Amino acid sequence: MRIIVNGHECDREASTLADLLETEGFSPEFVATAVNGEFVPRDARAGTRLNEGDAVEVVSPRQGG
Amino acid sequence: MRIIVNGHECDREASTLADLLETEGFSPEFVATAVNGEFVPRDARAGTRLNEGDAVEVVSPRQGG
Amino acid sequence: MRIIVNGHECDREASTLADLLETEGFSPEFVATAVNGEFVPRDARAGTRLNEGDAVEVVSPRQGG
Amino acid sequence: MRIIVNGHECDREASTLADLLETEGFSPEFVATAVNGEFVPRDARAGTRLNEGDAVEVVSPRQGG
Amino acid sequence: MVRFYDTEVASRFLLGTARYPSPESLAEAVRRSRAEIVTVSLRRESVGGGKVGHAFWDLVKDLGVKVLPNTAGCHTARDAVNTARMAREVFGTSWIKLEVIGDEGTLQPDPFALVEAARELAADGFQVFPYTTEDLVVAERLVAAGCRVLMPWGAPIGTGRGLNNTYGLRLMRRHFPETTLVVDAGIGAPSHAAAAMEMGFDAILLNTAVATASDPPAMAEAFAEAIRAGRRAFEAGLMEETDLAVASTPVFGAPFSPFAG
Amino acid sequence: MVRFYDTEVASRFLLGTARYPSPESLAEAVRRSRAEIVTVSLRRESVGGGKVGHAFWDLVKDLGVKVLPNTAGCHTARDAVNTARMAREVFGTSWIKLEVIGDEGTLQPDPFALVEAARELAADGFQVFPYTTEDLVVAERLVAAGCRVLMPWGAPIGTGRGLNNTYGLRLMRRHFPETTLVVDAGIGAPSHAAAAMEMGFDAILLNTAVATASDPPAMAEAFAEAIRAGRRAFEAGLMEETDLAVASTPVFGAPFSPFAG
Amino acid sequence: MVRFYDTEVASRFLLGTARYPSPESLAEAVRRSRAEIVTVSLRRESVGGGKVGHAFWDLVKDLGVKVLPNTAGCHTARDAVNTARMAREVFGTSWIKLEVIGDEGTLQPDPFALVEAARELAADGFQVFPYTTEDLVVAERLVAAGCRVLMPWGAPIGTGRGLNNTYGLRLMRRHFPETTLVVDAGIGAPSHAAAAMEMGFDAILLNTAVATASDPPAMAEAFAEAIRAGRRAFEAGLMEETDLAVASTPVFGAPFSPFAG
Amino acid sequence: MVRFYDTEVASRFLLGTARYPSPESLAEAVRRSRAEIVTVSLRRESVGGGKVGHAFWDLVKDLGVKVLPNTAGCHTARDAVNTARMAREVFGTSWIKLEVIGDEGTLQPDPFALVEAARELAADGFQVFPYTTEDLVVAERLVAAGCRVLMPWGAPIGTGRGLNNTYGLRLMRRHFPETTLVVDAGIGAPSHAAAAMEMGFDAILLNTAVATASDPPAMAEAFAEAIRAGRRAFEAGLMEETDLAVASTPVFGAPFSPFAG
Repeated sequence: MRIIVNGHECDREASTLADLLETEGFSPEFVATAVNGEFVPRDARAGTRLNEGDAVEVVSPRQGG
Repeated sequence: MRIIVNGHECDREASTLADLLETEGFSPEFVATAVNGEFVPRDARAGTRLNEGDAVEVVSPRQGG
Repeated sequence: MRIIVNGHECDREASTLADLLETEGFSPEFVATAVNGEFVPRDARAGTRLNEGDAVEVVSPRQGG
Repeated sequence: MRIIVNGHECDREASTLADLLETEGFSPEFVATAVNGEFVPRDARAGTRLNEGDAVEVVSPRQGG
Repeated sequence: MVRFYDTEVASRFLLGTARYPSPESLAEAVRRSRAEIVTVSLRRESVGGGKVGHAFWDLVKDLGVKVLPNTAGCHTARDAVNTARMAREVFGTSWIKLEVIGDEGTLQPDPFALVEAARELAADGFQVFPYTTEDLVVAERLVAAGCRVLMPWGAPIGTGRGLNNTYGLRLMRRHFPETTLVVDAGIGAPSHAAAAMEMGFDAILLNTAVATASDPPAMAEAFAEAIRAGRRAFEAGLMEETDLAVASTPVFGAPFSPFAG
Repeated sequence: MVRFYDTEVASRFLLGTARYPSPESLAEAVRRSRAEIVTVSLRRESVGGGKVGHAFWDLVKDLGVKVLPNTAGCHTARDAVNTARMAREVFGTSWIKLEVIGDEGTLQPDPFALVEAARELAADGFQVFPYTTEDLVVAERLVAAGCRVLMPWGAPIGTGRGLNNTYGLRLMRRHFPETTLVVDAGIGAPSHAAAAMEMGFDAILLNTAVATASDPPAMAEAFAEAIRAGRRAFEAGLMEETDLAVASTPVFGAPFSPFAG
Repeated sequence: MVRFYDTEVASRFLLGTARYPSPESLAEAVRRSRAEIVTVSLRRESVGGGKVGHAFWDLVKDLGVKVLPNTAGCHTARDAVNTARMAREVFGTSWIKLEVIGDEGTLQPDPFALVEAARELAADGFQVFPYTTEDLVVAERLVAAGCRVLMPWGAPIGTGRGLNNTYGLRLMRRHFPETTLVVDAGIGAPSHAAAAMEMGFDAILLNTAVATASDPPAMAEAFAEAIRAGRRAFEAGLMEETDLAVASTPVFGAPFSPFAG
Repeated sequence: MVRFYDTEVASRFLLGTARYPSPESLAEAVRRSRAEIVTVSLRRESVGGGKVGHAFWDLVKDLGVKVLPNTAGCHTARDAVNTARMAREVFGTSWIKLEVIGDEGTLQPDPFALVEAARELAADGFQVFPYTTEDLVVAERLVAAGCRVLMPWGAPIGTGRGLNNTYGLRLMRRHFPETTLVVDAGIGAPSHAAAAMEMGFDAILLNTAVATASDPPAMAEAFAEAIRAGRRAFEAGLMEETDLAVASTPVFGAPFSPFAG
């Protein structure tokens, strides 16, 4: 299934957002997530199914001004 | 019938905006009008009935910056 | 003998600058002096004769910017 | 005889400032002159003898701000 | 020539008609300003009246200039839009100087109501001259709404402070190379107007600095000259500012120099 | 009219003649500036020569303007005095723009040598136009030396920075209400010249900003207009600057106002 | 103490964490700034990752300061709102520095999207620190949306130009006497920060001027001192500026004076 | 450390002792300023006196600071020289702040008398601290006369206008890289002092801005902090000012960006 992760188009089988984080090796407690522009809280990741063409954001803390 | 003309509350019998201009002695071709905040074009004045409490504006050219 | 002390014209008998300081009650060690616009060092005061019309300055420390 | 004309050292035989202007081809009425830093008026040129090492200035109108 | 929508005029000076000591003074100031466009307003007619407005309107018509009606004093988009419609009928022009005041202390425009009113008026066939700030995003919205003229303030109306934020105005000119930009309000002296024109602004609109001068007609002429001067200088290519001095008179050949030459 | 010693002229713009792209450009710039006084200098004539100076001098004479010779490039009172004497003979005028440079980086005048040279030249019958700073004490010495004209800098020569110390210039104008004060040097744009005139200065002398413009004759005209504008504004009484806004269009009688009127 | 919503801190200096030469330099700069609040952001985590963000987050936690996450780089209200929600989850704070960029050249805020996002976030329980301009009407909308802190720019981000429109900032302080006002962005030197504090602003937020200094930790300390100085001066009552000189040393009793005393 | 002739001190803040509401206020202000040098003057002693001067002198001695006597109020070189000699005897120091006033309105120094007095005093063994303008030629003469410290004004004494001619001061710093330069007079706010230090000036001398503040001791501390801040910033390498914005938060990896990263 083709999805977009942080702007990269790729082919993944993860059925939920939680699966994706795990298979991609993101540490769930250090990142925040959004799907198709909408924030997905930590506890909703497992219940968030991914579909063809979904755009997923996985972000973590960085320097800022 | 109580209406408001240029902010002054007054008692008039004019049934239309055109009547009001005439009875008040405004020169119709030198003024522009509005009722209850909405512009009333010259040719709609005769057809514009005035009702209790209507707020009428009658304006003419002045200095401006 | 008429002399000028700090801009005040007055009549004094002091024959030297040292005498003047003493008779006027200035504390010699806390003031500096000039006669007719020229500085007179402490040790020259006794040897400085005063003449009719001399202008004497007696100054001491003050606030300054 | 070595003299300096407008900063150039050169060897000339002119005995007076007037001679120098003529032999050098300067138009006397369009220039002003000085010798050793001092202005020499037009009518004093003929009477101004030149000596070894004299510095002569010959100037004319130019653009200025 | 400077373009305001489909109209081109020679004069880059737009003059206000308020606050003059007398109608004669106003008329003479307009003449000496050589302005081709003056701003006017609408005010409530006195009962039994029509005379006051009538007299002023005749005076303006005699001046043979175009009028740019304003919506001065409006605080909402709705009032501004309806005032504009009344102005179009009375003055017979679709030009409107759109003012929607958002703050009483500075008389600064309300960017939200301004953009809303500009959209509505443009859709209704008006040619809108919005009085705005140097805010680039607000300006972009106004252009998107259909404005082909923008009128950023120099400083708050009537303060005479001149160009309060030259940096912002410079960026605005750079950002909108094609739009007609008029510096409106806050100009207090001819040197302020000239400075704005030297930056490449297309025109200047002012009122108070002329009307409240000791001699309004003379001040109008002074501004006219300064605006022409600034525009001419812009076109003639201003020198670059430098930090250290450069002699104007040639250095070479100076009398008494120790060097040959 | 503005007075320079016993001469009165109508134009308040004195123009320099150096750094123009061509003699034609210079001539045209002088014409469009309407200047009645131009500055010139003396430089060493090339051997076998007289031609260069001759040609330039003819060009200037054809312009039908007064010349103000300068002592540019002099670093001592003695050189300046002797240059002035040579200038008087060649140009046939007792006017002299007295420049004695004291620092190479800023080309600022040497106040000590300036005052000394001014004294000597005044005593010798010259009418001295000293190029000075805004220093009031130096200016007082120059007046005491006999100067009836003072020419404070706006900014260092050729920088085009404009009025570097408006506060100091304002105080100078206030301090010398009767002396003819000319802002000389540093002016880069017509708005700078207008600002100086609005402060009440009597005239402007500049060169680089015109000569190095892309179009010198047009820039000369722009400065002429700005100088007239600034003077006219000074005479017409400029408005006072205020901190808070004041409506120009009458507030009373605004349509849709909740208040009667 | 200065109040940010229901939190009071002693330091009036908020420091950004970006653009430092090294993490050590950042940590040392924060220490010497004595800042109690630093700004941070969210960026995309690299696949297989979590390490980069992890390391930075640990570094910040070790500093023992509060974090103010920003929405830098967002151009729409929707992106800003969702970034804010992600930030709240990761950083565990409801504070958000709301940035919605409206123009690439100046990085100026988009007032329309800014107000929209502020409304939505305030309704969602955020404590919003909006990065805005000196526009009073936009500021009023932000306050109406629930903002208790406003962060007007000094000048565009990263320019170091200082206070670009001191007049506008002064009016803003006067207009919002009760709101916590932080000058954010454009500050290039401690003197700029001190000037803002002398005007009565509550705090300063900056990043580039410290991070890109030759010695960031020393510059952080310099800004900390200047901000304290400016605040202290504001509280100690600054003298009034005058136009003419006033002797500090007593005039009376000067030696050699012709007058008695 | 900053060097004044053969003396080095840590504090770059020199404080005046005049115009305080009370001796206690003065003493506390000096303490909180951490100044190591204060300026004092000589005034005529009242007949039968010695008490007033005595008391003040004791107060200053208790402060444990160095004194820099001034020649305030002198209008001629002769008066200044003799006042300096009296000061040396009473205060037991060869330091002298040399003031020779040339104009009553601005209290500006008389450059001619100043240089003359400086020569005479230097020859007589004084270490002269001349109060001067930003004039480079006058400054050169003072250095030639033996001055190793120069004290250019920021603005006229007591005006609090700050740095009236930053361009001139910047050139002066560049022109005298080795001389100890102290900005003296006209400083009205800590931000002014910080700005001068950021330019690389060595120290600040002021009086009125502290003494006439609502809370002089607090203002003294504010200036002390600002002066340290400005110096520290100068040493830490200030960023370059730019014209267009530069994001501080990294642009790469922004959430919701259409670009990969």
